Amino acid sequence: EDLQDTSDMRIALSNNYAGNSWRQAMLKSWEENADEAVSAGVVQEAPSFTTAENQATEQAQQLQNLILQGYDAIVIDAASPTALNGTVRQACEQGIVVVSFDAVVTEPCAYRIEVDFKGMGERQVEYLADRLEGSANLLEIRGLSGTSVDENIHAGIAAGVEAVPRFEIVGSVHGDWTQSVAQKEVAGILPTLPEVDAVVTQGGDGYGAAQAFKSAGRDLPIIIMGNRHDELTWWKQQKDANQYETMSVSISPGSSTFAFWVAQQILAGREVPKQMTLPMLTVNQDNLEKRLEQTQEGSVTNKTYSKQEVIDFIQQAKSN
Amino acid sequence: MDQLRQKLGEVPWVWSFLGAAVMWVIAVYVADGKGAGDMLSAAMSFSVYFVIVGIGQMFVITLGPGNIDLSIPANMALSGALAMKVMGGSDAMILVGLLAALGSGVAVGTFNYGLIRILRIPPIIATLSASFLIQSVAISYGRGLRIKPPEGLGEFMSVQLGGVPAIAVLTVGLAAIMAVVLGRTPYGRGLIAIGQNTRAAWLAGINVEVTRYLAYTLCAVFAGLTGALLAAFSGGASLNMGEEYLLSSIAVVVIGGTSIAGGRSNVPGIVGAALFLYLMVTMLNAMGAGPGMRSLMTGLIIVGVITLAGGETDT
Amino acid sequence: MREPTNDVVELRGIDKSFGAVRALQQVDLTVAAGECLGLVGHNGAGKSTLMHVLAGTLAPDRGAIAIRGADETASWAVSSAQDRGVRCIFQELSLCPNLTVAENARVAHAGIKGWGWRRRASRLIVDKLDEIFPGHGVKGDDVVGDLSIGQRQMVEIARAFTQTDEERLELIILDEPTSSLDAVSARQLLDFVRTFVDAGKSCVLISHLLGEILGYSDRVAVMRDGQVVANSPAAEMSRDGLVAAMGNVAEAQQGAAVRQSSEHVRADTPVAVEARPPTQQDDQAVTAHRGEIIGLAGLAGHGQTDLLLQVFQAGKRARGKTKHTRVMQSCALVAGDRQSDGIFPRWSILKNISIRSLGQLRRGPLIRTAKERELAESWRTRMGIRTPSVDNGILSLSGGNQQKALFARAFGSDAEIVLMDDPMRGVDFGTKLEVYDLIRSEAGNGRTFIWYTTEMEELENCDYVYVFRNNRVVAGLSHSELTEEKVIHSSFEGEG
Amino acid sequence: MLERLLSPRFLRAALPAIALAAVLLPIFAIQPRTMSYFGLDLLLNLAIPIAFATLAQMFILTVNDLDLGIGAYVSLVACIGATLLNSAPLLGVLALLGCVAAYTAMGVLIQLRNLPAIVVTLGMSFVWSGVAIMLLPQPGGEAPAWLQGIMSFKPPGVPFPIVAAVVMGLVVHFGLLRSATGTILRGTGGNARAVQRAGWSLLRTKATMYTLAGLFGLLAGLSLVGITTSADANIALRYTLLSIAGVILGGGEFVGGRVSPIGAVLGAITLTLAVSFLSFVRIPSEWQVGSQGAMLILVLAARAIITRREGTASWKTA
Ligand SMILES: Nc1ncnc2c1ncn2[C@@H]1O[C@H](COP(=O)(O)OP(=O)(O)OP(=O)(O)O)[C@@H](O)[C@H]1O
Ligand SMILES: Nc1ncnc2c1ncn2[C@@H]1O[C@H](COP(=O)(O)OP(=O)(O)OP(=O)(O)O)[C@@H](O)[C@H]1O
Ligand SMILES: [Mg+2]
Ligand SMILES: [Mg+2]
Repeated sequence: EDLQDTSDMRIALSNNYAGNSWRQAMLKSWEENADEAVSAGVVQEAPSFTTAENQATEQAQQLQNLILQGYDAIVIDAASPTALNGTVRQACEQGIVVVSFDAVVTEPCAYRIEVDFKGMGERQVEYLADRLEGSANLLEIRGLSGTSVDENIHAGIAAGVEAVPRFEIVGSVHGDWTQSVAQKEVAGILPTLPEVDAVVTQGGDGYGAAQAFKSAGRDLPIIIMGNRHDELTWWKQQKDANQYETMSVSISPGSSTFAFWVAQQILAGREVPKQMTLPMLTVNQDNLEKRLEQTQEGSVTNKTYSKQEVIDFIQQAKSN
Repeated sequence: MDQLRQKLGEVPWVWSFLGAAVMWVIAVYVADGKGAGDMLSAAMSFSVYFVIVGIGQMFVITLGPGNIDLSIPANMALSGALAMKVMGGSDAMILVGLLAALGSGVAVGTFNYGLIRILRIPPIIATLSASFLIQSVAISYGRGLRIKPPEGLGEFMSVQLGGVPAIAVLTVGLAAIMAVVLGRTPYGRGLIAIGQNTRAAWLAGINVEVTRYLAYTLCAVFAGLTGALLAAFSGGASLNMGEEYLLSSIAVVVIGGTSIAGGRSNVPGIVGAALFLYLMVTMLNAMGAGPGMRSLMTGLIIVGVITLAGGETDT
Repeated sequence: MREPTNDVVELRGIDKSFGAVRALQQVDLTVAAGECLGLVGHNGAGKSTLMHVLAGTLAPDRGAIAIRGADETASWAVSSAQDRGVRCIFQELSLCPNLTVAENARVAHAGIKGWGWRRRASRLIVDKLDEIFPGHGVKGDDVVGDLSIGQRQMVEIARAFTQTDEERLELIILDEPTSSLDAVSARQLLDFVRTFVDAGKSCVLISHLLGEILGYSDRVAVMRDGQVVANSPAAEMSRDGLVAAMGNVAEAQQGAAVRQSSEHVRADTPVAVEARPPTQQDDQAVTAHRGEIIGLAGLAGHGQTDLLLQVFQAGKRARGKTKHTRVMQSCALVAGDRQSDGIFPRWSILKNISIRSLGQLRRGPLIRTAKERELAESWRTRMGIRTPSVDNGILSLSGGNQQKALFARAFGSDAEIVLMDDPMRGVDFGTKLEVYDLIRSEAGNGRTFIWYTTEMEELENCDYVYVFRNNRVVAGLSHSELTEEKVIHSSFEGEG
Repeated sequence: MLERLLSPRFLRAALPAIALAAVLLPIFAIQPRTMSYFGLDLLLNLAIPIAFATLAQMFILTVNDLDLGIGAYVSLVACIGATLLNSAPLLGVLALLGCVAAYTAMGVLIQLRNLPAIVVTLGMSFVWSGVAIMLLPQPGGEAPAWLQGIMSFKPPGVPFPIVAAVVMGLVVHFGLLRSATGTILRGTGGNARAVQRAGWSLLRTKATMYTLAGLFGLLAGLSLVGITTSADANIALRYTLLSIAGVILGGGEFVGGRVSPIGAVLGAITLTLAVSFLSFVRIPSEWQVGSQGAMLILVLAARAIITRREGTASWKTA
């Protein structure tokens, strides 16, 4: 059904970081999917490339090498939305299809599979507004400073709190998206804070925050969870023990498979919108058990996409 | 005044404790007197890891210019994963798991030293390259999966005796032992001598290479231990849990008064510096400083403290 | 020798203290044009400190400095000293080891710059080297760090004597310039100093070799405990007079320094060290029997230090063996190049002394600090190290006293074999005699010494002497065969 | 002649070039397209900012200090380049001058108070990062068109990165290694006291070296943002370690004022290539990071052979 045969085409994944479970799951999803696609003769090959250090400069270098190797399409999880633009443009000029996902690039010639990070922040506050009555104190755990994802989620949270005047953010720390750091920072600021009613996070920091509250001997606030297995497990334990209620929002590492199929479809001649927004992966009180079951121990909740799903998604996006 | 300076010059570590105390007072003031004690116990329980890693790094730094171990973060990730996997969540395996972490430390240290000695690669680059390899081993071994620590160990890590974390007490004990090793054993003396003048040390009969080997291994073993403990404390090992220790391990050593030029070391200073760095972040967080401001202030405070503490007494 | 006519420099009432140590007390000193002033004194007498004041590198606590009669006290600093033509060759190395010989010349002479400065600098310094030390073997683009200590000393000396067109040169201070030179180069230097002075310039010469002082200076000043205690024309001074003025206890032994022959030792005692230079072609080797004092002679840089290192390295091995070397007992080494081979600059005197003995000072894993102090204190007294406290930093010691601490390190250890790498550099006359005695009595107790020296009179202390040339042993002389002519003859003509 | 070519001293001087060849030739072999003008341009243009940063680090190492803040500083400059310099050029230029002045001040402070440079620069790295985050809370900005223009300049015949590398290597080589003033600067690293006793001001040398480091850090930041066209506050953090490694790989040493500008430039290029070399070969993803380490080790292992030979040679003259 593809307009063009892509069986002799090559797609590369350019990745800038492999140092956490989300990226590991993302790479694994890519590889499994690529292996299948290659053995089914959909593409010739689809290797992934990871740089040793999480830096835009190094990824730019890597991209330039991929250009030199003549890949037909390059899928990017970018270290910076803008710092790769120069190189991405060079790729486009060479006729290479560039698809960015997760952390997208702003260069107009590239396709963007976005996640609504700002919405993710707003969503958390909306959920809390439903749950909490009266005025409430919020603690915000932010990510790595100077990055766009951090700024966007933060902006969403700030906008959300603006809209709900009875909420106040009483403290804010940077957890660097690393659980041990989040735990350390939260433990440090807690003694200086009044009662905290809820913790808004960027995903992955929930368990660390919970630990910090526990060792400080504080009452557990509503902590918005991320997608890690240990966060969900902890939540489940609390739920079973004392009906603890919260929610989890996250991005699926399987978005790499989505990006793969988008790239393949473009190569196959399908018209694809330059920009698409993937839905957030949410876990709530009801589907917690099911989600937990599907998640490999120690990994993160995931959803991978099949070719057909992606085609449907594209159709829908086009018709909107 | 000069005399006071000289006295303080003999105990350069007081500056880091002084700095820590000032940060604490300001933080308590900003928080309207709330949580003074809790802040200290949090500082103690989190400083532990910086202290242990810092002591190891200090042994390496003492060897003289150019000696720095950059493989600490990867090493922590690997040994943390190894320990958690070996323990497999069972209390009975805690000791075995810790031993595995130490063993992986020994292996990493030996590898680092091998690169430095056999391939003559300058330590900074050798340990940097090693860290990439170790990280790959950690990835392929742990697959980025997070394994929970045994209940018992996790609980032990947060046991407190009247607000003082038990692990902090143990760490102070370890620091005291290492201070004695450095100051009162032939090994420590040899290490410091090498830092001042390797050739003279060799000619004074010191086994230069054995000493260096032990320093790198000790550093790696301490990093390995920290990896296991931190994984236990934070509910599991993760690939990136060591990242912040790259620069911090150097920072606690030099802020603690150890001479980067080698030949002068200071164990108590590391404890003070770890507390100082932690309480400084607490203070800035309590003040509600934004990320940029916080970073800026951190830098200015570090430079300010080191300027006040004065420089090296000799060159 | 002529009478001083007019004074180039005049120091009046100079005081300088380092903490509790009064290094200089009310020192007066003048140097006239066309005069070579010899300056002697025991280790730590204050000679180097006084010269630092004169060169502008140390500010005195009190006192006045006048140049050609004009008072310069207020503005005296390195740059004004240079402007007035006062230059100093310091006791410690003042070359940059990472730079070439020519570049080091540039560092000392601000005037060498602009296009072609390298060529000019190189020519300037090499010409001067040729003039002072014919056959020096140094090239302008040699990196200083690669030179032997003797060559470095030559470069430093030549550099101080070079003069660009716009520079003034009135007075040169030589602080123990010959301590790292072999006898031949030392003689070359001293001869050059005479021509320099005879041309109307001035010079201050510091040395512990009284023969050099008496033979080459016009006037001699003697320092003792920070004061000038004697100052008169060299012609009126005798060796004994100098020794007496310096206040040396050992003066009585002077002249009795010749050692009793002890050739019997060779036959009766087991071999302690056997070492063959790797490039040796015949089967000649350096052999030391237990209790012997073996001398290594020859010109500087002909393989003596390498042989000591070779022995030392073998001694570190568990089995005491390497390809060309056999060492039966443990070794300690007394470094001669104390800056690069000896001292630990950040440590106290105490720790510098005890480092070689930590093993024997141990109880369990810990060093017994009381024992350690005992060791250091006892050797401070035995070596006469001049310091208020062994807890002071090693750099607070004068050069000669640092050297004594290195002796203390080796002698205080349990090593059975002591290797000495021209170890008397900068040690004063009286102490030397004491150390000779000490070495002899230790040898009597069964210690073995291998002693590289550039001074003929020290060889007199040895039971057996090996002469080196081109990294090979070219002659072995027993005590009874030893004469200066034989040593010099072998040093120069041993083989191509 | 052959003997001279094989002498340890020559080999050591040639080592950076050998290392570079060891990385470059396999790349050429695997992917012949890289040998073209276009290929070399792509392969090497990101080495320009790294080479500048490496030279900046080299100035600091020359006087026996270590700069742990150069990466953050380059990031800050890039942020200024992508914001102020574009929106308010005058202010931007002033800010950049201020950055260099801050480096000078840092050198003065370190010298006057005799502070350990490593702590001061580490502390300052937080300052640079802080200002950069305040300036550019999230990635973005746009480098001025003229800057982008310079960095995408296509000179006839030889790709721009090669021209730039040659020029900067030679300029610094002549400035630091051959000039009369450079001699004093290096001498300070070799024996500061000797230089001082010869009447030179150590304060001035330190200030000069730090100013030069600030200046080259500035060039690194601007050239980087010229290539990437926009910046973020963390964009060059890894330059800190990379620059140290580059200097060392280029034959520099941590103490003693022994440095080689040309070596440093070659070292920087080699490291850049060593990192990207691996995207030309197929390696399982979990071992990709590790193989970069293995690459570095291989490149540096050549030293072992040469220094070992030299070790036996210097034994004689010791
Ligand atoms: N001749 C020498 N002069 C100065 N330093 C030396 C010399 N030879 C070796 N070294 C230094 O000492 C180190 C060897 O240290 P070590 O004390 O282990 O030597 P060793 O015991 O003689 O050798 P090994 O035990 O390997 O046979 C070398 O790396 C070098 O840095
Ligand atoms: N920087 C210093 N700090 C403390 N004491 C010092 C310092 N420099 C010199 N002294 C002391 O001043 C005294 C004079 O030292 P000086 O170096 O002038 O002796 P000297 O006559 O040159 O001896 P030598 O013959 O051994 O070279 C000594 O007691 C020495 O310990
Ligand atoms: Mg050994
Ligand atoms: Mg002296």
